[in-house]
Amino acid sequence: MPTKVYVQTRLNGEEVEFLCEPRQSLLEVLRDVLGLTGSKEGCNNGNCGACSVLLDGVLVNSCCVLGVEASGHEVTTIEGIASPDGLHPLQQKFLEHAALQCGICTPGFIVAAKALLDKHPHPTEHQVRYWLAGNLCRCTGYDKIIRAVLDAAQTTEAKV
Amino acid sequence: MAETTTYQVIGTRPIRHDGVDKVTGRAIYGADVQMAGLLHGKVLRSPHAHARIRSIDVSRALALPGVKAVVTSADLPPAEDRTIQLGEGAVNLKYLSNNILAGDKVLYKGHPVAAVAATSPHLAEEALALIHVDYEVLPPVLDVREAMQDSAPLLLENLKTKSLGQETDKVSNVATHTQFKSGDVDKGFQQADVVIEREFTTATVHQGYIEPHNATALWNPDGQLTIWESTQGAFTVQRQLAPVLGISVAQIRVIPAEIGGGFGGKINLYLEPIAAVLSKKTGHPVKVLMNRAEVFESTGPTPGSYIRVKMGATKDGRLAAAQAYMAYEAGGYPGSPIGAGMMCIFTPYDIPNVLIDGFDVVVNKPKTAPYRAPGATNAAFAAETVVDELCEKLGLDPLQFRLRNAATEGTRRPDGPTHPRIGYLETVQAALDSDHYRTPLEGPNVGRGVASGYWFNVGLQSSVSINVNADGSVTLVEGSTDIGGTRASIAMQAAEVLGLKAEEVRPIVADTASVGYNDVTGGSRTTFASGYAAIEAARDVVRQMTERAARIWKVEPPEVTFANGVFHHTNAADQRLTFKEVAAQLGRTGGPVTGRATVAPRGVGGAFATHIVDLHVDPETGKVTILRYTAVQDVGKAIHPSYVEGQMQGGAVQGIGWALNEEYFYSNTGVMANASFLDYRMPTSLDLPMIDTILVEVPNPGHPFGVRGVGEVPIVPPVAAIANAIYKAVGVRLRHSPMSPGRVMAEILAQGK
Amino acid sequence: MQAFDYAAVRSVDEAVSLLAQHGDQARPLAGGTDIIVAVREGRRRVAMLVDIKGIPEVNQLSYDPAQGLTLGAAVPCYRIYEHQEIAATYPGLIDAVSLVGGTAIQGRASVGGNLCNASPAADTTPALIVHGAMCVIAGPNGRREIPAEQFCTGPGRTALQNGEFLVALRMPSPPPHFGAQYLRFIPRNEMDIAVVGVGASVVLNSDHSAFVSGRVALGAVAPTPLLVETAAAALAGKLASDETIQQAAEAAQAAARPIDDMRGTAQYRRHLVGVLTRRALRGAIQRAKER
Amino acid sequence: MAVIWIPSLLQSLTAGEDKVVVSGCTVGEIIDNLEARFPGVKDRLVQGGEIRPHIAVAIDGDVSPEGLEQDVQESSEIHFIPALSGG
Repeated sequence: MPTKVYVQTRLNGEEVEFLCEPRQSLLEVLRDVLGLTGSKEGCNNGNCGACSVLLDGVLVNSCCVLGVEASGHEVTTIEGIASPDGLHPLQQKFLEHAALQCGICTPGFIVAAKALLDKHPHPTEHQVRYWLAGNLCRCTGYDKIIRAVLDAAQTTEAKV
Repeated sequence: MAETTTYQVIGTRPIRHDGVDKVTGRAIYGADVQMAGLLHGKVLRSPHAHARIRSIDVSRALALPGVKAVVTSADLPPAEDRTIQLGEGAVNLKYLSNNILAGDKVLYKGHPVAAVAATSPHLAEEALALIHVDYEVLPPVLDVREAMQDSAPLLLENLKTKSLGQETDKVSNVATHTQFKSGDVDKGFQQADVVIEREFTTATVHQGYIEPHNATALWNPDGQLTIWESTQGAFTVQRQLAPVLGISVAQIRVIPAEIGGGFGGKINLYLEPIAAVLSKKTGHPVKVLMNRAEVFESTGPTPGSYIRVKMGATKDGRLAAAQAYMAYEAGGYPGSPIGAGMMCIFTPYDIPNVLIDGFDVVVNKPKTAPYRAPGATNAAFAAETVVDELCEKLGLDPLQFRLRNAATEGTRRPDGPTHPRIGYLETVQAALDSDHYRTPLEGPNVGRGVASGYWFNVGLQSSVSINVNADGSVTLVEGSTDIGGTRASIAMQAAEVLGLKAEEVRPIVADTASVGYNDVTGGSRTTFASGYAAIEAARDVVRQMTERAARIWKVEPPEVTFANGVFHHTNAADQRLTFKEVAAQLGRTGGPVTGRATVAPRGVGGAFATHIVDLHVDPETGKVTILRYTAVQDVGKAIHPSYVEGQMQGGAVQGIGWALNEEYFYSNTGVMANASFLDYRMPTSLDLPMIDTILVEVPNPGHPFGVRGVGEVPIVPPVAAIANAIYKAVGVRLRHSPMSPGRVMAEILAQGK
Repeated sequence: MQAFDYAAVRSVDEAVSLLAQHGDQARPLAGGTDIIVAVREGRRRVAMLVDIKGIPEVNQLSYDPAQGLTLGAAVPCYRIYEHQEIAATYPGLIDAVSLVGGTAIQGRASVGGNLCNASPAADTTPALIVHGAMCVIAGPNGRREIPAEQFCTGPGRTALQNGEFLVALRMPSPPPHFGAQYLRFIPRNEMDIAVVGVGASVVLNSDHSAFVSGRVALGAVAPTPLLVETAAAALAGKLASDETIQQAAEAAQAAARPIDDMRGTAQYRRHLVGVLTRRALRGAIQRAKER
Repeated sequence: MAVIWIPSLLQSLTAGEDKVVVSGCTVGEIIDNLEARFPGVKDRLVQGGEIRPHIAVAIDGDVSPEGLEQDVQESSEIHFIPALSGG
C-alpha cells in the first residue's frame, strides 16, 4: 500500500490536518478525506471548473492540484463562501436570477465569480464571460449566470 | 380560458426550494454519497470497437491486496432475448443486459467487460490493468450508410429488420423500417413549381451533462437492494433493474440523489447493476463513478444521421409535397430516436402529400440514449434548411412563408392524428414582430437565419401526495427528480390550488419506497404531468379540508366553499375559516389530512419554437460568431417564467454547440479521439451573447393551468437557423453538422474556385 | 492513477540531485496542470514528482530595463499579466499567458511548465521565441542557457539532460519601436488547443516605415514550435508594407509542416498560418507604433 | 363507427385502403373486427395479448396507456404510431 503523507493546511479559515497519498488530488482530499463534497468532479483534467477552489486567494482547479501541495497554504471552498450572517451576494443573486438549473456547476461558478469580484469589483460583461470561460454549464446557456454576477457586483459594491 | 384567469402564484418567480443547498455546496449529488465500509468500483472497458470475447482472466486482479471482487457478465442472470414495455418505451432484455456488461461480443470502444471493487478507487483502477481479456478483433462499421450495405460487418447475429410487426428473413444492421404516408407525393411534386432535394449528415454528439454517471449499491444478504444515484427516473431504474438482476421490484429501493444534468442521458441503466453485483459479492456498499472519458465513450450519444429531404412548393408559396429518407445510428444496439425524428421533421407545416421512411441502424458506437427532443434536431436541420432554399427560390420572407404554411389546430400531422390547439403560428408572428427581426442587420459577412421546430411532448405517469401541517403549511411529496427547478414549478401549482404562497409548500423528491410510481423526468413531461398530479392532490386536500370545515361548523360539506385560502359557510357569509385555522384543528376533526393523486394525463400539448440568429463568419478562417439570438416559443402557461426562460436559453445554447463544434471524432478503428471537455467543444460563456427569449402563451387545453412541456423543443431549431444564417453571411450552404470553422472555410474556398 | 512519491525541495541543488538520482522516473512539479493530468490519464509514468515551487529562484518575477525580464520557471501565468510594467513591455508573452487554459489554470500553470511539457501546440512557446527568450537550465554540471527555439526537440521531448531542469526564462529588454503579438486559432474562444499559433515581433525604424528586423514563430504545425528564419529574412530591412507582410506569411506557410488531425486538416492549418501570420505582424506593427 | 387509419406499411393487407370504418367499443374489439375483414392485420399490431412493443395506439391524437382495453367513441379516429418518449 502506498504510504500517506501528513499535511497541515488552513481550510475555510480553520486549521486542518489530514493524511493523503501523494497521488490524491486536492479535490479528492476535500471530498473523500475531509467530507467537503461541495467541490465537484466534472472532468478531472482542468476543463470544466466544477472543482474550482481558492488557494491562497487564487482561483485554481482542485483536480489539478495535489492534496500534498496544500501544505502550509490556505484553501477556500464553496462551503466557506457564505458567512454566519447569511449568503454571499453572489449566492443570493444566483438564486434571485435563477442562475442554476441542475446546480452541479454552481459551486464552481460561485467560487470563480468570487475570485473575479475580489480582483475586479466592477467587471464588464466581457470580463465576466472571459473570467468564467473555464467553468462549463450545460443547463443555462450562461445568460442568467452572467446577469447574476453583474448584479452581485453592484450589491457587493454597495456593501463595501 | 386560462388566459383570462388571474393567478396568485403561477407566473411569479419565487426562489426555488432547493436553491440554498445548491449555492452553498450542501446539496448531495450521487457522487457525494458516503457510508461506512464503502468500497469503490471501476469498470474495465473494451479498447476495441468490435470484437468477440474469447476469454477473460481475472485471477491476477483478484490477487491484488485491497481488491474485494471482480464481476463480468457471468455474474448477471442469463438475459432473455425478449422485449418488455418500460413506460418510456420498450427494451430488449438481452441488449439491455449486454450493454451493461458485454456478453460474447463488444460492440463499441468503451463497452463494459468487467468491473472491480476495491478499498480505494486508485486500487480498483490498478486492478483493471491486471484483468486479461482475449479478444478476436473484428472490423468495425461506424457510418450509418456503410452499416446498411450488404457487405457491412454485422453487429448482432440475429438482428432482422422489423417493419410494423413484420420481420425480414435477412440478418442485417437495420433494426427497423418505419413509414409515414399521406396523400401522394409524386402527384404533389408534379403540382409544385419549385422542388428542392438535398442530402444531410450529422455527427454523433453527446448530452454533455457536467456530472458523470454514478451509482452506489448495498445488497443485503436478505436480498434487499438499495441504490443511491443521480438518475432522471428512480422508478425506471427500479423497473429495469428487477429483470436484469432477476429479483422483484419490491426488493429494490432506489434513492435518487440530486442530479447534475441529464438531458435524456440519465435514463438508461449503466452502473447500477454493476454496483449491485459487486455489493452482492463483497457484502459491502459499493460506489462506482464514471470519469469524463467513460461518459463520452460509453454513454449518451445522440445519433449521427443521414437524411435526404425533398420538398416542393407552388408559386404562391404553398407547400405541395414533402419526402424524407432518414437513417439514424442506434449505436451498438437498436433504439435510435428515428421514430421521434420522423414525427417532428415536417410537423410544423400543413402539407397535403408526405412520405417519410425511417431506418434504425446499429453501428459500432455507444448505444444511443435520448437527448433533448431526441432525433428532432437532426430532422429540423434538414427540413428547415430546405424550406429556407424554397423561400429563396420563391423570393419569400422565411417567416412569411411559415405563416402561410403553418400547422394549426385541426391540421393533420404526417403521422396521422390532427393537431389540437397549438401555438406555432403565434411563435412565427411573435418572431416577425420582435425587435430582433425588425432591426436591420448590417455589415460584411454577417447573416440572419430563422428556423422552427416541433416536439410532441409526453405525459406518462406521475404520483404526488400532500401532507397538511398543523400550521397550514404543506409538504408535497413527488417522485420526479428535479433537474432544472421542477420542485418549484410543481409546488407552485399546488400552492395555487391551496391558496398558499410557494414558500408554504415544501416539495420533497422522494425515493421509490416513499411515493407512488413516477415515470422519468424527461419528454418535457414533469411540470405538465407531475404538476397535474400536484393539482389533483391539492384538490383532494381541499375536498378533505372542506369536510373538516363543515364538521367545525356542524354543516354539510356542500354548504362550505373554498376560495383564495379561505373557507366560507354559504348560509352565513360572516362565517369564515382560513386554511391555516382549519389545519390547526385537524387533530380534533378526524386526524391528519393527506391528499393524493396518481395520474396518466392525456392532452399533452405539443410544443413549437421559432428561433432567430444573427452571426458573423470570418471569411479568412470560417469561424462563426453568434452576435444575437432570440428564442420564441409557445410555452402554454409559464408556471415559473425564470425557469421556462432557462430551458429556452439552455436548449438554444446546446443547439448552438451542436451546430458549430460538437462532434465525436473517430479513428478508422472506431476509437473516439476527443473524449474530454478539452476537445469535445461545448460552448463556454465567452462563445455566446445573451440569449433573448419571447414566451408566447397559448394555454394547453389538456392541462388545468394550460401547461405545455417546454424543456425539449428549444434545441430543435438552432442548427438549421445557424446554417441558414451562414448562407446569408457568406453564401455557402452547409449540409453537414457541425459547421466547424474548417468545414465552413472549405465551402468558402470551394465557392471561390 | 499510479502511485508515486512526492518531494518538496527548497534549493536548486536539492532538486538537481533528486532528479539526477531518479533519472527519467522523476519529473519536476511546478503548476502541475499538465503533469498531474498526464499521470492520472496514464500518458506519463513517474516514480517521483519533485515540487520545485519552494525554490525562491523559480518563483522570481522581475523586470528592469537593463537586465530585461527574469521569469522563474514556476511563476503562474496570472502573476505575469497582472504585472503592469511587464505587461506593457512583453505584449506577445501577455497574449499567450492570457490564452493558456481558463482563469483557474492561469492561477496555477507556469510558462516554464508549458515549455517543458513540449507540446507542439503550446501557446507560450512561440511568444517566448519572438521575444528572444533564453532558457536557464540547472543540472549536475552546473548551469547553461539555450534559446527558447532550441528547447523543444519533439512532441513531449526537450533538450533537458538527465538531472537537469528549467530554472527560469530570461528575455532581453525590447529595443525602441518594438512590437509583438501572439495569435492562435481555436474553434471556441477559450479552453482549446491551438489549431495554429503564430507569434510575431518586429522592430521598426524611427518613422515606422520599414522593418529593422522581425521574428515569426509557429505553433501546432510541426513536431516542435518553429522559428521561421525565412520569414525573418523576408522582413529585415524591408518596407513595412502589405507586400512584405505577405512575403513573410508565405515564408511561414512554406516552413509549416502540418498534419491532419481532429483539430484541423494540414491544408486548413497551412491556410491559417498565412492568415494568422499576416494578422500577428499587423498587430505587432500597431503595437510598435503605439509604444 | 370509429375510423381506423391504416399505417402505410399495413395497406398491403387492406387492399390499399388507408382508412377503414370498423365497429367496436374498445381498441381490442376494433382490431378483432379489422382482422375479420383483413386477415393478418392483427398479428402485425398485437403480440401476446398486447399492442406490440414500439407501437402506440392514439385515439383522437392522444396516445393511450390502456392499449387494447382503451374505450373508443363512435366518432373516434384511431392511429397506430411509434411508441416514443423524450429526453
